[in-house]
Amino acid sequence: MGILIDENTKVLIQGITGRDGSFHLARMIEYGTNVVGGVTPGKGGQAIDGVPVFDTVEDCVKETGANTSIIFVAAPFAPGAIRESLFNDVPLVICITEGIPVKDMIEINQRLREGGSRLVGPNCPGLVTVGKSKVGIMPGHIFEPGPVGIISRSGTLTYEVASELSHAGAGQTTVIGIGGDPIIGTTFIDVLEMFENDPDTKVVVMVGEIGGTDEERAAEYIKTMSKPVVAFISGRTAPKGKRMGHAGAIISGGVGTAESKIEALEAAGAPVAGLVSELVDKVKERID
Amino acid sequence: MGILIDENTKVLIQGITGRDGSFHLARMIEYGTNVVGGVTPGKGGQAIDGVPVFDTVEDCVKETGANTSIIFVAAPFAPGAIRESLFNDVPLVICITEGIPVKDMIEINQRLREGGSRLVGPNCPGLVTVGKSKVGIMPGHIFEPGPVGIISRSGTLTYEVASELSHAGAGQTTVIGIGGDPIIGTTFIDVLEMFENDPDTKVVVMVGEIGGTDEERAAEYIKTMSKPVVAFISGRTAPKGKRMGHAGAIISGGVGTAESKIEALEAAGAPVAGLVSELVDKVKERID
Amino acid sequence: MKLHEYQSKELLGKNGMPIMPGRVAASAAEVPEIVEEIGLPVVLKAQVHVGGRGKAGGVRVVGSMEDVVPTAEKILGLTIKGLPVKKLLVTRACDIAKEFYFGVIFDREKRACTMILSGEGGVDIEETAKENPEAILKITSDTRGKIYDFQVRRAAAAMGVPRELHNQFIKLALALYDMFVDMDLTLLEINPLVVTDEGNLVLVDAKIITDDNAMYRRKEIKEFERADPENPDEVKAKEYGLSYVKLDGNVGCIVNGAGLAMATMDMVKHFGGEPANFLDIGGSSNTEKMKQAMKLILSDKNVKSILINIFGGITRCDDVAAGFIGALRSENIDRPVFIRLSGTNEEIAREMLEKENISADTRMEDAVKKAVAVK
Amino acid sequence: MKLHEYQSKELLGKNGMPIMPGRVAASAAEVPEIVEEIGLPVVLKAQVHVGGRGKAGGVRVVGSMEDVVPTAEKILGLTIKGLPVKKLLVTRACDIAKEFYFGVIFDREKRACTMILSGEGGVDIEETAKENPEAILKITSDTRGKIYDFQVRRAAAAMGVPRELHNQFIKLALALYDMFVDMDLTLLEINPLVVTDEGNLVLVDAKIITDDNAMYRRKEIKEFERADPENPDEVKAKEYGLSYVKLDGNVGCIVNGAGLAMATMDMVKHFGGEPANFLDIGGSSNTEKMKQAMKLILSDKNVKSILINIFGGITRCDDVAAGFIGALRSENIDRPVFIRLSGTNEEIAREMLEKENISADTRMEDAVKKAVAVK
Repeated sequence: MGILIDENTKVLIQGITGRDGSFHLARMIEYGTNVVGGVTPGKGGQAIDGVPVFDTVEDCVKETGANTSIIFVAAPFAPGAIRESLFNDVPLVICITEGIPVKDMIEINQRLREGGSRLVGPNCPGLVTVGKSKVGIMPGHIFEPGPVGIISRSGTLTYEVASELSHAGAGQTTVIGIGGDPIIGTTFIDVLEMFENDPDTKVVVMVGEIGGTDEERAAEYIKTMSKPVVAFISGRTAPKGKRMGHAGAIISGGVGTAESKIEALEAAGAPVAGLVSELVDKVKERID
Repeated sequence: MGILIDENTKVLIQGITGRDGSFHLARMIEYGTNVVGGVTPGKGGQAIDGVPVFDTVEDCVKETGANTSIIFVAAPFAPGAIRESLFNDVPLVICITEGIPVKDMIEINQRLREGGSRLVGPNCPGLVTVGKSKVGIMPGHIFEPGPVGIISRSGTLTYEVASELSHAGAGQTTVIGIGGDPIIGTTFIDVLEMFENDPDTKVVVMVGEIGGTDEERAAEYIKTMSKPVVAFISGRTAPKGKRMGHAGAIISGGVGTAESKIEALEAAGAPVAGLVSELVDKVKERID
Repeated sequence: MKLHEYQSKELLGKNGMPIMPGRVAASAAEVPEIVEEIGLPVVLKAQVHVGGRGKAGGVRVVGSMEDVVPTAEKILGLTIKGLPVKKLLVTRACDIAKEFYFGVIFDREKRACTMILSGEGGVDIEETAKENPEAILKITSDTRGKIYDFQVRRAAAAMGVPRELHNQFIKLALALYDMFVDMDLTLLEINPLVVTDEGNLVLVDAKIITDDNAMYRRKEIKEFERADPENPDEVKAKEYGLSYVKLDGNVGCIVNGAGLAMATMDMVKHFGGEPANFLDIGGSSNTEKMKQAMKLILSDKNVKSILINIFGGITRCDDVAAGFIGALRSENIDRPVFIRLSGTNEEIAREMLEKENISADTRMEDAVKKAVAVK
Repeated sequence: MKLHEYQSKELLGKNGMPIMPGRVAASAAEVPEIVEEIGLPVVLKAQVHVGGRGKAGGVRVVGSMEDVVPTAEKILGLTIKGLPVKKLLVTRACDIAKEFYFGVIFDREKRACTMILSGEGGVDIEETAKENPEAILKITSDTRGKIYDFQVRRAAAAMGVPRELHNQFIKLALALYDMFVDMDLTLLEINPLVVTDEGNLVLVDAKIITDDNAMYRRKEIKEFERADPENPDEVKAKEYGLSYVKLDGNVGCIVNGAGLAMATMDMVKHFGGEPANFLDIGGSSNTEKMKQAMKLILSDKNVKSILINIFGGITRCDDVAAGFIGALRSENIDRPVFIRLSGTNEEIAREMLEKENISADTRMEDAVKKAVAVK
């Protein structure tokens, strides 16, 4: 099982002819992902690693039946690439690109509420359902099959966590990085719910960080879950961020610190680890 | 009964302090309409004919419980006035103002699809549920109570028809002018359905004119109705309108003429009169 | 409001769209100077608001300087479908490798804007639409009023825009679309949009219709109308808030409301008359409007009788009466007038008219029959 | 990016907002000329990115010419909360009849923009928010990203804007909101926004923070940062795509990814060390980035050991290795470096490093412990 992607996932890559797009095309194929096509406007008709390139998402979807899109397009053009996938009702869109302005994401968030597609990211590493499909930039060799579902706001810290869990014999169902930007398409709660409903996932690992209140909100949901959740919060020792004027204080009212997140999660029954090794121990306890 | 408005309708007038707003406030009160408040930005706190004036629709609705708004605001500001009523979820909004640009109405039409309010108009005479409430600019004395529901795209032609029907002893339930603009909030079909469901309405009169295809679409609905519909189409002898380039021909493909409307309506079982006197005869036949 | 081709191109040029250099001329004598400026060969195009200019000899390519004045004179001497040619657009000719059709229109059925594209540009586009509809591509704006680059990209490929011009074409199509929206147009038609031998996109003919209701915020376009009206009487009427269309009959009609105005014309015809015009004085009348309406009708020498048909709603009968009485004082009303008044403030109006010994009917049919009876 | 007050006001002025005339000065000697230009009385304001300038003596009103230079010298001699005052904004003083608070902020929770207004303007606004929350009005943009005049009109009445200024206030608030959106700001704060004795609205203090991600399309704002950076090292780092925050410790950290970088700092602390910085080289590395990161860390004299912690995903380990080897050649690396490499192209990277006789750990904890051990 696992969540969101599996062996039936047909992937199209937006920005397939770019440096990152073409590199990770090869890595995804290597992992066994079913990459069926790619899109680079103006380069339709080519093929790259045997994968056909199209001018538009519509052409690609019509020709290949792609049902998942991954975006490697540079930040100024990434909002347009997301819009194109949403416009064509691609059910799952994963945006790797970092550096998309908040203004664009406010608008895209609105489109997501109106339409039926799911966006993961932006500024995320994508996801892998171990042994079945990898749609993202994670190094494939660090994952092992097993009963742990991982959700993370971070990229490389996710690899760190997955890798250490694999070393310790605690393999994974699906590992997903939801991205660290202020506005993201898929939140902790969305994924927690999917893991709660996934029969193969026995323990959930949630990797958060300081800023925003998504962890605090997730804690509310965790209270209702039947499966154990173990959390990790990075940035405990980070210096306080830059103040957003008086307005920031008026709006946020002091939430979003490491302390507030840890408190909320522990109150919800999810222990919070300070080191990855500690996290691994807690997960192992809950598997056994 | 009747449709859309009755003795429980609480009316607020947007543009109450203007020439037309204040004039028709008096005419509506005269008719017995329950006008509870008015809005003119910057003039809140006054009273006019005993009706309190507010700065915003929100203030007015909160204070008075108004559930219907009628707009007498000049065309450049009318779209803003409609938006304000929609934003505040006023269930029924009647826009008398003529001359609103198409661009504004495209946007407002989209808002109507998203929200729960109904707009009648713009560029319409409003409506009257005979003997109960008049929310509009129609001369009140021409209506008589009776079993005929009237829907019209026209303003003064509606008065002509209602007045002649009253003279002939064929009184009305509700008379509504939906407006003649290319984009209107409430269409023939919407109103036909309401009359079909109104127990007091026995015969429906539909007054159309050349241009657009609303009459043709209404004909499709009329086929499914249990009540008799008698139609009138003005502009049979009008010279052909100005061509909208090749694009107009490509988009419309020849519908919208008097002939196409008459043909569609007669095929749907609704006789089409050429003179008002003829219309009156056909209605009388169907009442008896 | 319909713009002349030369006005449409001026607007397109100001908005950075690719048009050939050129200027308008009102006499053959002005043309050589323009040709000096823009260079040969040139195209001389009659500026009249009708189709089929080319077939009527109103569009000619001139390759040598000596042919310029004679050709210009020839075109300025034409009358095309009843319209005398008063102006001439002189524009640099461009070679044409391929022709496309491009249009944006306010799409009443969809309550949106629709872009229409075809690889089969040129005069026969309507024929193509009927016989080969799949050669016509349509893109309708979405719930946000937008059309997207990826939509135009697909169309560009389907309609055969050369691949190396795709990006240029998309940029141009979206810029034209933005202009359509920003300028409150209801039609923007480029036919043909051409690819030149050098691989550039050029807008060769252009038709623009504007949204009259938006002219209060489009002063720059309103200026065009003032400068060179399609029909001076109609434009003047519009300035007073009157909606006027001249026709060939002899019963002058002044009515409030378009629906009632049309029904009045239908009734005039029914009783054997011929309306001289459509004239809607609109809602929220004032006395000045009515006076101007009378002036307009009186200036039409075909008019034998005048029919005033008013059913007051937002229009108040007393305003109409006051306007009519004003006209009575200032104008020479030399033809019989038949008035019908009903509705808002009818009683006040009747009193006012009675003082002037004018009677008014209550029912429309009565007044119409009287007006038609005048021969 | 946070703009200085004088930059914020320049931007506001360019956008037609009502600010008092004024200019920035870097020395007391420049001030008299500015005062001549704008007239007395003036306010001299220290340009430092901290709150509490007023209490620290960084804001002074000067009413006579002879006091101008001495006061300017006094302010330019201050250090406020550790920051030396290098620049001074000289601005015409304005009388104040009433003070308001006005802000627009990107509201992360609502995924929208929120306008914040209060009749209780001035320094104690946060206090007001806590103790008298109903004095703070919030308007959040709707699904179209819009805020409407009628919303601001209600707020204006509620916060006590004089009635005759309502229209002026609404226009200003919506213009500021539009500027916030158009210029890709994440904070625009006016505190106070004042009504003068003559009944004009003036923006007296202004704070602007921009969306760094949007600076590619906001060149005019990017210029401000170049001209007068808050922290030159951080700005330089940003130019190379590095995210750098200087701290007080002695373990220099180079990490890819913000989460991993924070976890690395947490671990450094856990094992008894103190991080000298936060440095995220970001995704999609290139060799130049790594070289610049090394340069930046080496320039910090507090650094005793350097910890490079890379888990390759979109960042490829071989790019990092190549960058490090490049730095090895061009820089004088005089402090011990501990490298941890895992992930994408790890094997290639290890081979490259081995050729230079450099070993790299596989696990983060090992490298962190070694770096912390250096004293």
